[in-house]
Amino acid sequence: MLDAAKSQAPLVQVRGLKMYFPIYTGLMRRHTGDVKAVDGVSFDIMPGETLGLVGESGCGKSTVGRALLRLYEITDGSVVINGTDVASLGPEDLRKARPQMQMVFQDPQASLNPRMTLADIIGEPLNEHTDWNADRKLARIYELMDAVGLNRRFANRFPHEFSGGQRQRIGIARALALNPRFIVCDEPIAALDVSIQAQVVNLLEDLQEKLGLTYLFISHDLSMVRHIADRVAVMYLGRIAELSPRDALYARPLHPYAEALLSAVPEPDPSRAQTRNRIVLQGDVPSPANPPKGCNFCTRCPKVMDLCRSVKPDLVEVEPGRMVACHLYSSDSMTAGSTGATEAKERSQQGESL
Amino acid sequence: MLTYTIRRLLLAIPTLLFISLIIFLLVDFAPGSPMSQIPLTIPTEVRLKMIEALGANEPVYVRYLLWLKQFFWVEPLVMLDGIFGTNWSEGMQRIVSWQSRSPVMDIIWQRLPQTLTVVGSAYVVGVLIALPIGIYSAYRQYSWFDQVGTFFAMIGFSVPTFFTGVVLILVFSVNLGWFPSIYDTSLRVRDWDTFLLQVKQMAMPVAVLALYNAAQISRYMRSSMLENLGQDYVRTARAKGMPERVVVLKHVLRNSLIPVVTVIALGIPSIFGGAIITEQVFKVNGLGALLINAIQGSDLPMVQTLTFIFAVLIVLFNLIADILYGLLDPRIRYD
Amino acid sequence: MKLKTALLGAAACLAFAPAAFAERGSDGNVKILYSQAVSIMNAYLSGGTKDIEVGSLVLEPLAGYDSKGEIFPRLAAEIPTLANGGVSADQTSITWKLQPGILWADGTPFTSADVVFSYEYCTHPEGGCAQGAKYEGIASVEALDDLTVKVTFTGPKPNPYTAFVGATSPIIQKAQFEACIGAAAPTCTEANFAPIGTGPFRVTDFKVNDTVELEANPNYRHADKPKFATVSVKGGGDAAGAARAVMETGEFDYAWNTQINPELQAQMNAGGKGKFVSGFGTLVERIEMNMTDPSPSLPEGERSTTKHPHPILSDIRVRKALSMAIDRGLLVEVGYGEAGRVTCNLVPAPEAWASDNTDCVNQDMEGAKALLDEAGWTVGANGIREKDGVPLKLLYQTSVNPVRQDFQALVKSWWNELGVDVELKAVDAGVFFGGDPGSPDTFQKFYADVEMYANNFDGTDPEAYLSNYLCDKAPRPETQWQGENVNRFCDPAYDELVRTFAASTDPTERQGIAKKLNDMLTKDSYTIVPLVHRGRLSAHSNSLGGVDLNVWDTELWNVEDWHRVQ
Amino acid sequence: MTDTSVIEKPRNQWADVWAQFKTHKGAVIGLAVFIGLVFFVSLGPFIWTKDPTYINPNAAEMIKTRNKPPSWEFPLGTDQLGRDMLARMMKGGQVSIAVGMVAMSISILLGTLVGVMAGYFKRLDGPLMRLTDLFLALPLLPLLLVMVMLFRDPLARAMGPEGGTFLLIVFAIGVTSWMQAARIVRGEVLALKEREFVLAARSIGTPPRRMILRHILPNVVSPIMVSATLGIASAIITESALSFLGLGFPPDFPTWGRLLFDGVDYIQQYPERVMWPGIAISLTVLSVNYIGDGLRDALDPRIRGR
Amino acid sequence: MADGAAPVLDVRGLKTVFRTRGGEVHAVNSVSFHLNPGELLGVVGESGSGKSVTMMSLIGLLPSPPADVRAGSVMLGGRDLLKISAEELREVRGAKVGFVFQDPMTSLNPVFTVGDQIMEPLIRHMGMTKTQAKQRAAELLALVGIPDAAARLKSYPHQFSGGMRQRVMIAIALACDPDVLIADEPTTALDVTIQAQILELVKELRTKLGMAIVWITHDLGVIAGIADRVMVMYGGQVVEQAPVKELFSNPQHPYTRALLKTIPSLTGAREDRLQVIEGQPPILIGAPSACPFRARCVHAFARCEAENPERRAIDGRAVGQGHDVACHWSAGGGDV
Repeated sequence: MLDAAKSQAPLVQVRGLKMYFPIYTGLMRRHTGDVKAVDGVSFDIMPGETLGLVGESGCGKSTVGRALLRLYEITDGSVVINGTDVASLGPEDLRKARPQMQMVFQDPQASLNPRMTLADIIGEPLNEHTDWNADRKLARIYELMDAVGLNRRFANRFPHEFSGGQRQRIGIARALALNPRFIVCDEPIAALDVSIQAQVVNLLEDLQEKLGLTYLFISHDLSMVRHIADRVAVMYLGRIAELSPRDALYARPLHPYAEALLSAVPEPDPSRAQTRNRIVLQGDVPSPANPPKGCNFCTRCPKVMDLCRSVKPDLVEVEPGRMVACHLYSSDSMTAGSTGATEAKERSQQGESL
Repeated sequence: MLTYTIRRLLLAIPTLLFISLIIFLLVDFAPGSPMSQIPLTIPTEVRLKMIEALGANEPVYVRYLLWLKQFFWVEPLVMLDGIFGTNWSEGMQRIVSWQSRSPVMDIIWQRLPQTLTVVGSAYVVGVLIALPIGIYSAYRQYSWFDQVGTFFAMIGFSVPTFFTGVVLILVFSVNLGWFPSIYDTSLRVRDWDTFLLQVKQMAMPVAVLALYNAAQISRYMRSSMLENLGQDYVRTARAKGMPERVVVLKHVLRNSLIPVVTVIALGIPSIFGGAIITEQVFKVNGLGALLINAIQGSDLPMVQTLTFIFAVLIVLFNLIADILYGLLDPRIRYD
Repeated sequence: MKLKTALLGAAACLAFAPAAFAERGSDGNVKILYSQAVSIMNAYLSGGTKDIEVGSLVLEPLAGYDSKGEIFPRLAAEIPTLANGGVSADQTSITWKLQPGILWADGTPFTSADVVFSYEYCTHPEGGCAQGAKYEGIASVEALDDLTVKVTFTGPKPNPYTAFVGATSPIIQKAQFEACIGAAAPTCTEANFAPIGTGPFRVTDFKVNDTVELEANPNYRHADKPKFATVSVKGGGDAAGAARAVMETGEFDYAWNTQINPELQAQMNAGGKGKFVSGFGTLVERIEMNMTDPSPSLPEGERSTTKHPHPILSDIRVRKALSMAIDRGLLVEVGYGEAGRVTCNLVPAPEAWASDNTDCVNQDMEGAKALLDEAGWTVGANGIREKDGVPLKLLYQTSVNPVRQDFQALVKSWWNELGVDVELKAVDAGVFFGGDPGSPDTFQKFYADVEMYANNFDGTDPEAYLSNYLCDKAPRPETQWQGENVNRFCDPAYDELVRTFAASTDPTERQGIAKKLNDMLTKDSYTIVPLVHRGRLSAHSNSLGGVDLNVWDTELWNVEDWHRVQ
Repeated sequence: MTDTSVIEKPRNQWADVWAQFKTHKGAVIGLAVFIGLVFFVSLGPFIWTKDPTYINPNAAEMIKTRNKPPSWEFPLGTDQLGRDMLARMMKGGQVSIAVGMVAMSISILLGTLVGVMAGYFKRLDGPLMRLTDLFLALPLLPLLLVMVMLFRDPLARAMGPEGGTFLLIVFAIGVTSWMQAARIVRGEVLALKEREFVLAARSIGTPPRRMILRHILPNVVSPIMVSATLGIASAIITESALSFLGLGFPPDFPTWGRLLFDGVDYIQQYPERVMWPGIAISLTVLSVNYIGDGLRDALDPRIRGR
Repeated sequence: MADGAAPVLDVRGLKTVFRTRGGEVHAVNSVSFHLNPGELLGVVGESGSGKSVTMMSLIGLLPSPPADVRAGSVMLGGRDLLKISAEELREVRGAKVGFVFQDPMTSLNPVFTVGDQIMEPLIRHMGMTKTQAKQRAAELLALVGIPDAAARLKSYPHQFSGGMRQRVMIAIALACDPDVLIADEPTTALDVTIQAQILELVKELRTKLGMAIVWITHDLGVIAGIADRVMVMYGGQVVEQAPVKELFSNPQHPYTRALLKTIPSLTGAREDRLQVIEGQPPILIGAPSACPFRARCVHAFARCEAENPERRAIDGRAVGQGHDVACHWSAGGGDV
């Protein structure tokens, strides 16, 4: 699959994306700093691929998703989707570009206008971007409802009459209305019950297969990302720590943060849970307004080195298809740090045991 | 917090200057002349001369600039002179009322005490009544107490004060003879008897105004309490085994008071505005009576100065309310 | 409370004592209520009746008018007349002799220099004196000696009792006001609020537009007066509240100008704590007819000017019919009761000056209708009369005042009965009487067909009052809409007669001319339609003695004689 | 394919609101009273056809009908000029309720406009909120005087004296009372702007105008409704206070406020003269306030959900 | 009793009903369970399954109206908590039973310092003076792993991160050494790395303090790592109850079985398609007369519609003691 993807040009190309929220202080409201929600993020998404974006709350993953669709005015960087740089489009061009990129939101309750019926909600994109007559629109609405498994009888109901899972289906139908190529799924299952999550994820997968969609799947649920994503980017404090193919990442995480994150996920199997080797990180995530000087993770990293506290590591490809932003893997530190080798060994052992 | 305050104060300056200009133009634009209360027997030439002597025939911008200078330069100097016994302001023309030919600020200072005693204590009484009613109404939502409280609050909103005032006078002054119908501003509280007299003469105007204030504030208190009674931390407090008294009067009340206190602070400028109608009914002659008198007599310097002071107070108490919010709610810290 | 009882007791004891033993200040405190609050004590800077009257407790003129309208000396030793030589034979000067030994409240002697100063104070061009009219036509005021003042007029003056006569032109102390002359007048706040006077009281505390506290003047020229030791004057509120405070709750001893509806008067009389006193001066509530066209379709500057005569009211028959339709008796009953009388005259008093015109007393609806028919105004389809397609529609304005609004409603109903369509308008008094040339709602601008208000004249001589209706006194753009001839009445014969009036010095002849002028304005032309001769209605408590309502001068003219009765 | 002919009727959310509203006893009574009052003033004159401004031009007759207590001929008595109080109450009620409704509409319209603009467009927020502060700090009376002076004549010419004054008064009340609504709406809009469905609409490319009309406005309806009911009440009270200060309608033009003010002079002799308008004003304001109370509960999804 | 000791908490036949406009919602329907000393009982279920309401009903934390605890008994320390007075119940809350709630952001009072909030139950239940309480509060904060505890007593909740706040909540719950700690989804609102911290902390505290814990969650992973015994709830009822290993290795109820399958594993083989429980959770209006899971159950048959299954033991031990299930269908084969 990866090979197949490589032969094509990426559908989404993000380069050096920065999203700063300025802080003004003092008498004259001078610009004294920024909340660096996203601080230089680059990645590609191939057509038909699902890129998982994981990280803890506040790491900037949702901001990346929104910035990609120009829901925020980004501070710096480029976002090329299907050949157009979305980041620099004028308002009218942007409007025209919108149909090809859509979003599914986290909270199915909050993302639906409580005063509109289901048909209105799903039909809204059509009103905005087509000049179809009412019949044609209605036909399309029914088609979409069928596609996401909503009974046509519900067309005139209001969102509050639906359950969470059904609402998320409405949200998906709305996103599909204009035949987008790329959909950002911003924590689409976080607010759903366990038994419903699977329904929605399966639906997303079915749709991808049927329509050839490309997803950016943002989630904090690592097991679900493992299920749905082809490649996974792990974010920490506004930067990508590691970007690897799914199986490789889950089998053998390279970045210490990715490693800790994976080990923290509870295992729904009591026998395995008790034998598992957990890495419990100490302390909290620093404020994005005042990130550490060197590596963002240096304050909590169990393998921190002096270098980490002063120099920010770049995201570099250390193995084929695997990118990591960590000094443990840069050529000079590999030799400098004696711990590097042992760590690598430990990792491989762990990987084998799985 | 300090920079925030200073910043807000600095921002207030252009706002207030603009407000002062608007008020000046408005008042000047309004019909009526300072001569309207002069008997018709006084001939036209004399009227014109009087207007000239008042300076009321100068162009608007001249009068506005003069007023600006007087308000922002002369009056502060006069105040400093009053405090330190200096005489920097000697020979400077103060803002002079067209009606009484005396400095406007002196009259305002003279009026302030009675307005503060009557309208101010009505406000305090109103708040003191409103808070417990609001708290209990919310705690026992939809109980008969709540219903009755709501009903009285609604009555407080819906009956005009000139009506309640006259009814009170008829009942308590004319029929029962308990309270005087006319407020004696020259009464000095010296001993117990004069204190009683003062209380008696304040009773009715305070009651009328307090009813209105209490009605309003109790509604705020109630809805704020209701808002907080549903919060998670209330459940936590109960889970800790705290008695209901502590849960309601400590945990919920402290949180509910935050918005209410700011509402109360925002209402304080209205005290200085006086209560035009109530003051007229009971002849309290506070700042409200002063304003309405000045408006009726087209006493432009007085109207301008008074309304501008209200504007300053409104802006100031807006700021105070915001700062109070920050002080009371530890979550809010202005940088 | 206790104090009051004690004082009452003291007063009771005194009542048995011989009058000569009655001491100054023996009756304690008297409380007076003015529904309009006092803003200044210096009559020269205000002109407001309330200010002048309360000021008269402190400041006195040389002579005043008593309740019968007769002049009597105050600070003067006697009234100068032609007979006693005080007035020069050619009537160009008057010489006042001052009472010797009079002291100001601060103990300094009162002299003719103070009188001369008062003249200078008020006539200073920058002073903005409100009583300038009192000193009109005066060439000079000189002090011949300490106790003699001579006023020289620019020409013969049939009525020389203007300057220094009546509460509107009191004598102020030169020493106190010397620095306050001209432009400096308003800066002397202290002097304006607490002038040093020769009157029965002196100010102890003055709160602008609120209260005035006074105490007996220790240097007052009558050793046993005033009877009251202190006076409290409270201001503010409304007439009904003021009346109530005297008549029903008994909180006050005297309430000024308690003009309330007759039913309420009756109700309050039943309160039993006080009584109303009324007196009739020269105040007449009237309807003024606009002789010019106020139509808004005219360009600004030509509205209500003599360029365009009124399309309807120019016809005297219409004006007369409108007057005939009014039942003045009912108006009095509804609006004023005791405090009003039917009148058909502009000058209703003093008796010697008033015309005996009574033709308007009875309503004559049929006559009025006939008159309109005769004038060509025929009843149209909807009951409204019209002529040449023009409906008979009038805009009727007045100031905001409950009685006036009742009058408007009543008059409207009568005129409707006549077939006249009436639109009513009430303007805030401050705007209506404000004289602001920028406002369309002043009574002088008269952007209406008819308007109603009351006016009177000062003193007892109507010359100046009647001179208001000269052609050139019409308000118009050139005069900044100032002028008293609001009807734009213009009759050369009237102007001529006014000139004769001014030249005449014989009292009887003058009275005849005044009556003639009055009739020309009223029953001959119906330019002015008098409705009610309004009296002054004040209230005093039963325990206040000595009240003698004076409509020719200040109501407090004899306050030094007021006393407590049992 | 499912048969599309059986598509359900939308279960109108207003039905839910009504269902919740019905559980609020005070609000239901308030609504009934308010509707009753509206019927009284609007349909009443067709049943009780006496002219509210009719004064018997025959003086002798008029004297006899002055200040009558309630009777069959005059169910609410007569005033000092013999005018029928019942007819005056109806006529006055028409004006008062109309003033309340129209002034409220103006103030809500203005408040919503300013609030939405300030909340939605960040650049307008500062200036518009300063404008709101300015209006809050402005003295009401001189403002009203100026408006009356400037606009009464032109309006009276265009719409007749009563219509002109009506327009002027409602406009004056509306223009001086929108600030509270603006602040509330702004706060709501600021919160709404952060809601995901607004983001969703933006991701579709909805332009601001449609965004406001379709997504923002329908969702600020509930605070607007509540301040609207309070607005009616305060406009009626303000009109009566204006009458007290002599700035209201032409004097022969009855409104409840004016009737009350006129009646105060006669309160001792004929207490019913103040009672009728007093009760009418209080009832209206009371009922409208209760309706607002009920609406607040009914429109609050948290309460409605229970 | 299997472990020889009497249970600290014994709940029998608990019924809680909410009165709403739409009718009576039977949120908790005849729930019985017990808690042994030192045991950690995991309660699993989706939102609306009645797990939180059950626990809140125990100690009278539900607002009444609309809630109404209808029937049952809750024995704690020899007393039936449903029978004692409100005042006595308050003495139990916070002292004998500690509570930790889901959202640490809103569960702490924002305007009081953390110290105040910890000291409150100490002063009320333990009769401590302010000084004593302060000292103890600092100890508690240190116990839950907050560095520089004494100084942080003066901080306000908003000055703590989410994980720290949950530690504070735990400190409050532990303040009076309760016999039972009820933790209502205490880690749901937290990030995984923070969740791991809290789980470590609880494990540590358990060994240190030895109290019995009821741990409510919807996350089977958390349960697997921490619980001794698990109770699965669905539609206001207990559908299965078993020791943790038994439950994961031998689930009996169709719901439990489906639930375990729907969760994608982090480690095991990756399935192409997730298992799905079709349909929606039930609406609990009206008295329950049928199995609440019937509509979504792949094994449902006529009896499920007609009769609400009783809990039955499947390993020979009494209901509640070993492994029991409430289902008409048997994993072994067909109807029972």
